[in-house]
Amino acid sequence: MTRATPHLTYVESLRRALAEIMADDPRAVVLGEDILDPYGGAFKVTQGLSTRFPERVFATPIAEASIVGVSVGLALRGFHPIAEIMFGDFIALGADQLINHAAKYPAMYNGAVQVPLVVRTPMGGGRGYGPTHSQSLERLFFGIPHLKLIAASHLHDAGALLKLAAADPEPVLFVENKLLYPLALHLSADGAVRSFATTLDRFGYPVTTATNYPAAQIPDVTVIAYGGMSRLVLPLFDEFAGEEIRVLACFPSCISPLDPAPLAEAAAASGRVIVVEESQTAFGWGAEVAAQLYAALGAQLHAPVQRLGAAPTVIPAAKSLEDQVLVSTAVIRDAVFELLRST
Amino acid sequence: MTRATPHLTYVESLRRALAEIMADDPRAVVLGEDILDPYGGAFKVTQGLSTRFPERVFATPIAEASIVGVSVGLALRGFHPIAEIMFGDFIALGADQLINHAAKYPAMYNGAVQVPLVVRTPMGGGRGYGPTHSQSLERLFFGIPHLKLIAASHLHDAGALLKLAAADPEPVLFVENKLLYPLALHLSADGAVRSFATTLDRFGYPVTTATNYPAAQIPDVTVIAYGGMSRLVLPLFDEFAGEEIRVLACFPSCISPLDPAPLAEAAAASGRVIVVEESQTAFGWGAEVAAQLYAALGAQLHAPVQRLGAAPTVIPAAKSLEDQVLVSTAVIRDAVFELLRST
Amino acid sequence: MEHPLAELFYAQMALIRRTEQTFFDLYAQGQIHGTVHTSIGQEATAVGVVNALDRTRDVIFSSHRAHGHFIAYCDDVEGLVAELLGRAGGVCGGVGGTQHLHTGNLYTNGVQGGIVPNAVGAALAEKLKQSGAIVVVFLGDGTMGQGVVYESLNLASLWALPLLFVLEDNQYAQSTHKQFEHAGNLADRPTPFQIDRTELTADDVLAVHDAARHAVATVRTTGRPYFLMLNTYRLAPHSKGDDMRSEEELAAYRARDPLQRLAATLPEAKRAAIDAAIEARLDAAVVQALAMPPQTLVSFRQQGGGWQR
Amino acid sequence: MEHPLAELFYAQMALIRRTEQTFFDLYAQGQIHGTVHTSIGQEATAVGVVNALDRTRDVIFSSHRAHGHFIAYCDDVEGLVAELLGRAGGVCGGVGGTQHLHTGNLYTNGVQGGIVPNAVGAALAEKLKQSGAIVVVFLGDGTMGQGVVYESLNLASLWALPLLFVLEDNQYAQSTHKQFEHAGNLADRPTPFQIDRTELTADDVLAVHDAARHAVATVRTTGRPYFLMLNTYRLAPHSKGDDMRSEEELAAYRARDPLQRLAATLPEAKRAAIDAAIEARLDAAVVQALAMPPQTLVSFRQQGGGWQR
Ligand SMILES: Cc1ncc(C[n+]2csc(CCOP(=O)(O)OP(=O)(O)O)c2C)c(N)n1
Ligand SMILES: Cc1ncc(C[n+]2csc(CCOP(=O)(O)OP(=O)(O)O)c2C)c(N)n1
Ligand SMILES: [Mg+2]
Ligand SMILES: [Mg+2]
Repeated sequence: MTRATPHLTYVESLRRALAEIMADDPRAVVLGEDILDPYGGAFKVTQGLSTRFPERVFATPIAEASIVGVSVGLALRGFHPIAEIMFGDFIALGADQLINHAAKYPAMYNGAVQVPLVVRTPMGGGRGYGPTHSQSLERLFFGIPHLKLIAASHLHDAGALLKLAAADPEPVLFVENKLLYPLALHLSADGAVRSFATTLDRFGYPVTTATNYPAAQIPDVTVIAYGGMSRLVLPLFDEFAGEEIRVLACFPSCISPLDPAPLAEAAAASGRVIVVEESQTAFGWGAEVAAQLYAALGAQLHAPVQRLGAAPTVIPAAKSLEDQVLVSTAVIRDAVFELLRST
Repeated sequence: MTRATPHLTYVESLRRALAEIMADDPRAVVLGEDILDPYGGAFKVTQGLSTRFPERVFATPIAEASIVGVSVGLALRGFHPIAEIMFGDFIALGADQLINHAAKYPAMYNGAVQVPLVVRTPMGGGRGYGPTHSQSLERLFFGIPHLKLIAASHLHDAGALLKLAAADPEPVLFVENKLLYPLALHLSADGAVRSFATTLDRFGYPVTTATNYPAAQIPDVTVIAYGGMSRLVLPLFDEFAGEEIRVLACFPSCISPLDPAPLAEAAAASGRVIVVEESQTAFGWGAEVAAQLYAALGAQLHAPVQRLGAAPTVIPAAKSLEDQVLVSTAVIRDAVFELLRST
Repeated sequence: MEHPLAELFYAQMALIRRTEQTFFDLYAQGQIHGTVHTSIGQEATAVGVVNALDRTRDVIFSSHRAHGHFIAYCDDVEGLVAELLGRAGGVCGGVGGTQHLHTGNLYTNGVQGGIVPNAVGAALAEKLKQSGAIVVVFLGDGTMGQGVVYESLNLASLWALPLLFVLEDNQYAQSTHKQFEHAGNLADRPTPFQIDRTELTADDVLAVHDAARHAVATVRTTGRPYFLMLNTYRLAPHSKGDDMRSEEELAAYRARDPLQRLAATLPEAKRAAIDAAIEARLDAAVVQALAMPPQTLVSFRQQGGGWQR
Repeated sequence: MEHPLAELFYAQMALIRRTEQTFFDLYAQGQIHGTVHTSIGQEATAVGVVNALDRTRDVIFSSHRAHGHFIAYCDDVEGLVAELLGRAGGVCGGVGGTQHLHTGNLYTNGVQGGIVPNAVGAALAEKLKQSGAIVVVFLGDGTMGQGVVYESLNLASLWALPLLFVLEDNQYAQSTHKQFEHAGNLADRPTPFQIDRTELTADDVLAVHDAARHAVATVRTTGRPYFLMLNTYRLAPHSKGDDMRSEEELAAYRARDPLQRLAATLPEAKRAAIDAAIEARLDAAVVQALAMPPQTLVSFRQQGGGWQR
């Protein structure tokens, strides 16, 4: 296990995990664009790796379909590739390989092969990179059979999660978040986080629950979200504690397929649910969460599930626009107040 | 307008519409694999077109990314391309072009350009083509901003719908269905269809409502579905009429973005909703529909929205398996009975 | 003079031919659900190349027209027939069907071009394992339209991978002649990636085999990719009945049928005996497969499509 | 002897250089949100090629490193500065930013390779319109890794389209030298598609311009594609500060700076006057842009991002 201390950053946690995976597993292979030292990758997650494991770290041409496709071939033939797609926006170029190759071979060959690969990629906006470098395109792969989507928030031990993904016999799209990289992981009841718990979903992936009130109390509102949204939700803890609003935040890490049970439990606690995702809400992650929660909880929900996300348009480069198109702490705060006012 | 008679088949309706679009609009251009006469396309939708308009119909190499990408360039420069992707499964190869090019240019250039293209493609299983030729991958594009997904059922005037799509200033993914091609369109109250009505959603696309009971009565159950699912839903009309179960079927054609209002109205009529889609239900079209209906109708729903679709795995080639993995009339029938029993 | 390999190759080629014809028959009878792409007329490429491989370790990737590669590789017509008939006893339990086959080190998929980077990855795997194995990827003239093929040519050469590209150029992609899909000569495409190539007409399986042995040896000894372009012709429709080519053109190629050409070098009796054995084997394979239960969802879920709702 | 175009080209190149440097300054000051890819050292390719075009009708596609192409094409530094500063008055209202620019017949996008089939489509459009226009697509050495580029080479040649590919080979893709991304010589890549090419070192803008004029004339008269490979070098980091190249290597290329080379052919006074005018213009552009209101969601919704919830 990665020993995560509260001071380890998200990027450092991932970086160490990669090195440990490579050290422990001689079949692990890492590939991607610009990942060799001294550069060490656009977001530095692979830094140091090519120096330590020069024979198993490959810089690739700019050819995302092949980065995924080569990984599929490696995985079919006994290796455990971990590929990096420099920006998550470019995963669309690997969609055919993920959907029609990686996720198809095991089932269509009736179980005779496995494709244990991980494709890591940073998603998300907020850095002013504009319309083609800021999206959260994991949405393309929600619900694709036999493909797992794992998203690391900074309430998860990101490195440990990457190790779980690397040990998964199914192909995994591992979603990182650009704005989380420099943040320290937050893995315990600490500061405004008054209780912190991790359970495993039925796929064996952690679901983190954090509250801004002592464990025994009942929450006023449940915020369900994943990945980079932890950056927006956590700042509300302190503020709401001051106003005596009890918030329960629930962050699953396996976002597709989705085990609704832990989410339903978190939702039932308050009966008031806000789902936050970075991409546009229409047909997003929150749609499935909401549909599942309604089916599971029915009248236990005091109000319709609120879904928050980006406005249904491109993510502009200009900061003034980007801030407004993307969901923010302020938007979540308003939604909480509104929900409490109305119920 | 295409003059659809009850005897026109789905494929013939589309074929005529294509010819009429080409005849009316000198900027219309058609491109795709194997579309030239005498072959006329794998599913014959383009048959006759290259003979009549040889200078504006282009057979392409096997290069789906470029088929979409070339269409984007044509559209940017004033043409109205209608591209064919031979099987919908291969649209994953065009995902980057659809998402990061076609749907991005107008908004990211702040409205200075338009990309009025249509990508037509047949989706769906039931023909034993196996895991890579049977999917309903329109799901990848649900909720992608500035991209419209239009699905023709055989309760729609397929050709008229294609013309609407071709006149849309936004890029459109036009979803056809392999098993509908030979079916006669069903465009009026006729046979088991006792009432038939078409309204327009707020995007100007038709929403068809058909019932197996006289218009004045109240339905027992509302089935909301799109595209190829009309083939499965219609056979239930007769059968249920015999059992005095009143079914209201609602088929929108603009499936993303989604105007929930007409669906909510159809759902409110019975308070019992079954959503059917051909792809897997998880994170599917029905998730958004369900989330919207709950939010709109709340306690007016007598039961949780039932979502029916494919099992979460590949679509097998063997008929014995394919029949069971895909949703069927039998599955819908059972769901209706179960819903009526439980409420 | 009978070539020492003639009998073996004839037996394989005739088996492929008759199996493909059997599929057409079964399709016509409504026993095969879906589609079928046969390699009738192209048997020399499959047999010539696959017999140049080391079946104990080499790896094969192919796509929609792979029955010939499959049979030449593993001879398992029984498993193949059962697969196309959707039986539990098919090589992929009936899940894959004609386009999605796997057995041993052979993998096929139905998206044109998509297997090529998979083959690159497999070649990298064998190189890392230092297994001495090579990887062969079969692709068609039409498939040379896909960009990912060029990404793969580049990678295979850049990383010096033991990968043999075999282009089965049968002049057509579905209904479209290559002159309407390609600029220039396909044989030149690998050149700027510094991949050597041989081009030859694939009427004579023994010549194909020689060229393939040379290509395989080159890949194995240099550890670098190689490109073998085989000019062939499909004598049957693309899939089920969709043939737009002129009777004249077909007749010209029928006269050059590689199976007949090889048959002519064998004594009639030998040939007849082989043919008879194939008939008997195929009849039995069909009877046996039809007697098998269709694949069930339960066993598919247990084996390949396991899912938790 | 002063070349008749030297003054004009110097003015354009110096304007590009100083604009790019201004962006670095603004970035350092925290005024530019996001990233910026500058073309410092590559000004000769933009100016040499774009001036060979007919600005009234020809079409340009480019990608992330397009400021030079943009300025050479339309001279609108004010619109560009405002764009990078996210102002409503930017050429794309601040929505696109550095990588996503459009003005007149120029289009850029930030996904490497993706614009190339768009350029093919645009060339087909101009051909169908019989406009006599040609299309130019700029791409980098790294971008030659994308398969869609080869699909496009094939289509442009197969369909005989008026498309000029300009490869700005600055040897690097981000941090990676082309020897780690490419097998063989990139100049050979178009050959099997039957596309002719010229390769030259792009230190001398006048030589680039001559080659570009020849290339443009060839495309315009033959109606067929052409490939111009320009060996250039970027003297600044890939984007903001990520430079791993040796000081030695950089120094060698600084000594060959195309801007200095051209400057040396001009009288000092002329040059100084041009430089001074550029400084004044840029200062004003920055002041003016900073005084503009940032783009608002309301106007973005009305113009480009209109949506209905
Ligand atoms: C990505 C993709 N596009 C289109 C198809 C449909 N398709 C199946 S086979 C075929 C023609 C392939 O031609 P070629 O590569 O020459 O192989 P051949 O059929 O001649 O053996 C096409 C277009 C496909 N399977 N995959
Ligand atoms: C599809 C895609 N993959 C990766 C990137 C990230 N990226 C931006 S620029 C760049 C290098 C491009 O190199 P080259 O084509 O040589 O152009 P240069 O930067 O040298 O001008 C990369 C990898 C991208 N923008 N798009
Ligand atoms: Mg072919
Ligand atoms: Mg470069």
